[in-house]
Amino acid sequence: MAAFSSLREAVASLVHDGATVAFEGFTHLIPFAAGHEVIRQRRRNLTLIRMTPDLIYDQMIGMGCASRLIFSWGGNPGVGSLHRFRDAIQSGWPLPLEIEEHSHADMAARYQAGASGLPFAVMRGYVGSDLPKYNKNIRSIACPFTGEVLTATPALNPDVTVIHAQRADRKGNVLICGIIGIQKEAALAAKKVIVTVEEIVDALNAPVNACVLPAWVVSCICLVPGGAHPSYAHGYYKRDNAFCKAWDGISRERDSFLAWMNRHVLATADFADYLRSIEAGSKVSSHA
Amino acid sequence: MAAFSSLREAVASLVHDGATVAFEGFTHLIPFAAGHEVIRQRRRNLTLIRMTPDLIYDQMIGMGCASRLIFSWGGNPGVGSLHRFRDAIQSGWPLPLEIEEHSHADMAARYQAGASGLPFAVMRGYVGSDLPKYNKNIRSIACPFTGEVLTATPALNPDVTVIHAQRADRKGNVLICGIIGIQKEAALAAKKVIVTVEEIVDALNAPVNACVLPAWVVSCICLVPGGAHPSYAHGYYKRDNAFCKAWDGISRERDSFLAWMNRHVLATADFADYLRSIEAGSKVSSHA
Amino acid sequence: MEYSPTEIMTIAAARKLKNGTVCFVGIGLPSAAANLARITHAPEVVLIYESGTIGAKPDVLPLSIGDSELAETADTVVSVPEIFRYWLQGRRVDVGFLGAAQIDKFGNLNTTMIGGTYHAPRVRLPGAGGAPEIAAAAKEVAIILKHSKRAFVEKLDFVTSSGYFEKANGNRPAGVPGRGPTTVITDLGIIVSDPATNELILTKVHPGITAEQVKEATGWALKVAPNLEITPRPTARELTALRDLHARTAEAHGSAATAE
Amino acid sequence: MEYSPTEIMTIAAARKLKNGTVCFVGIGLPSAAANLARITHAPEVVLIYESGTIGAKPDVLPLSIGDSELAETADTVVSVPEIFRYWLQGRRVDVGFLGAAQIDKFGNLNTTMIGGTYHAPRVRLPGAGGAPEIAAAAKEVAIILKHSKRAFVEKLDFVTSSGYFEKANGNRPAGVPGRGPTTVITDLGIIVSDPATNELILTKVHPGITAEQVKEATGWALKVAPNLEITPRPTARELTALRDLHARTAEAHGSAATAE
Repeated sequence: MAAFSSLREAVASLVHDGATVAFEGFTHLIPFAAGHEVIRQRRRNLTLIRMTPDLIYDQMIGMGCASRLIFSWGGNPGVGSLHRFRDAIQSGWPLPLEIEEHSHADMAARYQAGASGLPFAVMRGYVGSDLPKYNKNIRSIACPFTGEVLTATPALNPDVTVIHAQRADRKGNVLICGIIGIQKEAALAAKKVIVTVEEIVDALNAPVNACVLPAWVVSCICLVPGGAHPSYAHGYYKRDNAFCKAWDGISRERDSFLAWMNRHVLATADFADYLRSIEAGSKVSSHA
Repeated sequence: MAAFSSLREAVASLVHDGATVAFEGFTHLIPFAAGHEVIRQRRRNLTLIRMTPDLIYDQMIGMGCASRLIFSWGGNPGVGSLHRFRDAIQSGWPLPLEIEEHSHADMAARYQAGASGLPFAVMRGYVGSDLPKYNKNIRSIACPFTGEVLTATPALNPDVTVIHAQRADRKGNVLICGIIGIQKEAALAAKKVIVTVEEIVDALNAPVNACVLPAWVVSCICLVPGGAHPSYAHGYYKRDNAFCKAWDGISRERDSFLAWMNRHVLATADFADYLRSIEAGSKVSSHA
Repeated sequence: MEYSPTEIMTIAAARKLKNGTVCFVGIGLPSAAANLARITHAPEVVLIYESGTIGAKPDVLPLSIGDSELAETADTVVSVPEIFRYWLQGRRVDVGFLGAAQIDKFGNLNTTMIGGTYHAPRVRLPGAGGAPEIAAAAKEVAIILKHSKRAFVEKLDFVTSSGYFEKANGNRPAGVPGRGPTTVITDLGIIVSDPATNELILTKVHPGITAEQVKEATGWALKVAPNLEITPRPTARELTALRDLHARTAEAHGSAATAE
Repeated sequence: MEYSPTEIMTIAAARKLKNGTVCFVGIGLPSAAANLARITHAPEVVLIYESGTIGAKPDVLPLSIGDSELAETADTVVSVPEIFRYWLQGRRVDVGFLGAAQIDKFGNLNTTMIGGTYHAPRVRLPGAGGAPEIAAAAKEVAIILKHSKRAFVEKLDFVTSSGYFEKANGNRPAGVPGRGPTTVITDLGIIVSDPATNELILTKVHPGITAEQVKEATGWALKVAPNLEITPRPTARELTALRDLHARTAEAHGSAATAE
């Protein structure tokens, strides 16, 4: 059953050094606040899973939290490269980063298998691609009826999945809406689930077939308004596109990156403090 | 792209003798009107697919439309036996009925595989059950990573899937809500899709993550208010429980069954006429 | 208060569910018992129906597994493939609540056919539904079934969903993560699987029922626990809640058929 | 009206989409072309983005594949596993619209790395994203890419998603239902795969561009169709629609970065 706690407590109690952690949110509802808290608590040696390791993982990788990355697309959407991600892979800075690389369709299927209690996923994938040459987790399987050969990959079952959602009710039921991405599967595939939310309400008022996580599959709920910044929260605030573009410059050099992270993440007490420090408070104020 | 037509035209043009047809709706939105139209047009030799062949298939089987049934649970929910289904299997009346029997979890997985363009589905199923002894479509498959042996069954890809939904907009986009069952998967697995709807509206006003079938995956949309009777349509009318209970008596004997079907289905011009004939018009009038 | 055999069976089954338990509910007696638990001692029990309703809190008992009351009162309603894959197969269910037509002493269940052959049965039953996977994936399974020699048989005509597979070694096979059928609640008593032998053993009789009566109604040589207990009598609160539930249900469905 | 090379590239790509075509859209130039088609000659084109938005009708171009404009204007928004399984792998996509960093003469694409080795690349690119399965499952694939010898190469540093697998027999392998990359639209012309050899052949040049210029910008010995045509000039309607779209986009996103 969901416990309500501060994000600091949730990360301290559930995200341990060496853990396998998925931060999900497919170009929407990206759990930046939780990523920052992991950086603040100086977690090390994490295996990070994420379909789209965009700015959030650029920050965590650049700050040395990760030793391994499982992913399918690593870029700054609509902007360009992730400089810290590239620096880690190309030059091993600040640490060597082992990578396990899949396609989006495969990562989605792997989370589904994990959520479904299956050891592997089946898909039509990678025909003619070089990726299977470098990834022993991409194998083949024959259909027992037609003999056709398809792709099999192992289920993903993170130790912890972290997501950001629009709201929870006081029992801890969580509503996710808009672009729901892979969050439900990532949450249900994990051993523990942390959800940061824009607000906690008396009644969810979720449409009958909405994407809802019942309280009893959530470990911790943390109230973090604006917690997806610079990503967006459908119905609450828009993406901070200016920040995403500015990140290209901030992150390009190691020094400017470290200076920014020190000032805005390590030197801030929490995400509200971070938002004040970058003067983004007005951008993430709720519409409500 | 969805065409709007009468149900008579839709069945005449898309449901042919010998076809494999799924009528879906899991204890909700059961497409009775379409089933009746198939009976009126005296289709023969159909392979009928349905997770829960309840009254609608009892009627179609008893009227000799089917030579084969693929299913997972055949009963009158909350009432008892399906007498026509039993008579066909136990005594071959009016025709021998070949059966292919699965579990619910398996049928759902088979429709998913069909909708996903995969030749087979993987599940944890049937351990210790006698069902695989009688069904060559239940096979095993080994996980390429763990070696664990799981169940594999072939994808379902009906020639035609028929469903009933709350409403369509004038472009032909369809909204299904409440207990959405297996309808989306059954529709996407099929070569052709017929949707009967309670009403056609200017704007669907569907919640962002609702269960919507875009117009371009639907073959025919037919306006049939009350078309799920005696099943129900969430937001429109309730199940006619009295009818479901009365069916036990109507269907128990061959003669009383045939008399009822002749009077209320074969002798009626369409579903509106049927509803008048059983005086159920008031039970299915829209709330709107 | 006086009570009927069906009432004590339903109440004894309801007591099996603790507050917060996640229960995958079959229709009929399991649903009555699960909802009775919810409106009495276990308000936070989570009821999942295979129609995709999670956290249903119906005010009246559903006639079918997919009644509108379930959807309207649920925390969320998901598709049927999702309920079986993410929620049942994903091992999120604490207790599967099942009925059956026949049961044997290892908790194997038959809901497929009786007599004749599979292809020409004397009595064709509805079939598997969700049972084989509920029996395997739920952390444990409770079965609610009226006692009779026709139902409690030495050998099933067909094994639809499996209990302990007639293996008396305390282990269930690979691919079966749950503990299997731990408890059978009947109108005469409660039968529990012996961890040592996997055989179902009578551990409780309902007030006024003797072990002899239960053995007489069982088609195999039913073993009786040395420390046989007596089920606590239904309380006035339990009986009133159950009867009110049935009365509301009868009124809503236009008949008394489910009240029994 | 005058136009830029990027403008004629985008407009030529937009023309590839017919009304009613179901298009799986990559971000950037493919998205600009697909939306231009929608607001000009193909109002009923169906745009699917891998973020799960089906039938998106954004008024401004999305910066990312999952902008709120896509969700707010879509006919429905489904989960990411659903979009890849039911919609792409389910073979419902007519045209996959892709970009890339490198392409070879058989339409194989590289978005993974350039130079060095896989584990120590000189330039690490974002990776596969949805491309390998889009390339295989879409009924056909159109690629939009600016012409340069760095991009149009004899040999890819890495095959991320496959075209014709360097097999010149007109058949694609089992498990690849689509026709593959039929068309590459560049800022210089249009290159189309020859059904006989599967090799990409220059069939159209944009006005004022010569075949020699295109060959010069291509890293392999580009073949030229005997009946080389000239792309029709962008119309005023097309150019105005494209420029208005970029202007709206720049205003909405607070910069002119996507307008180019």
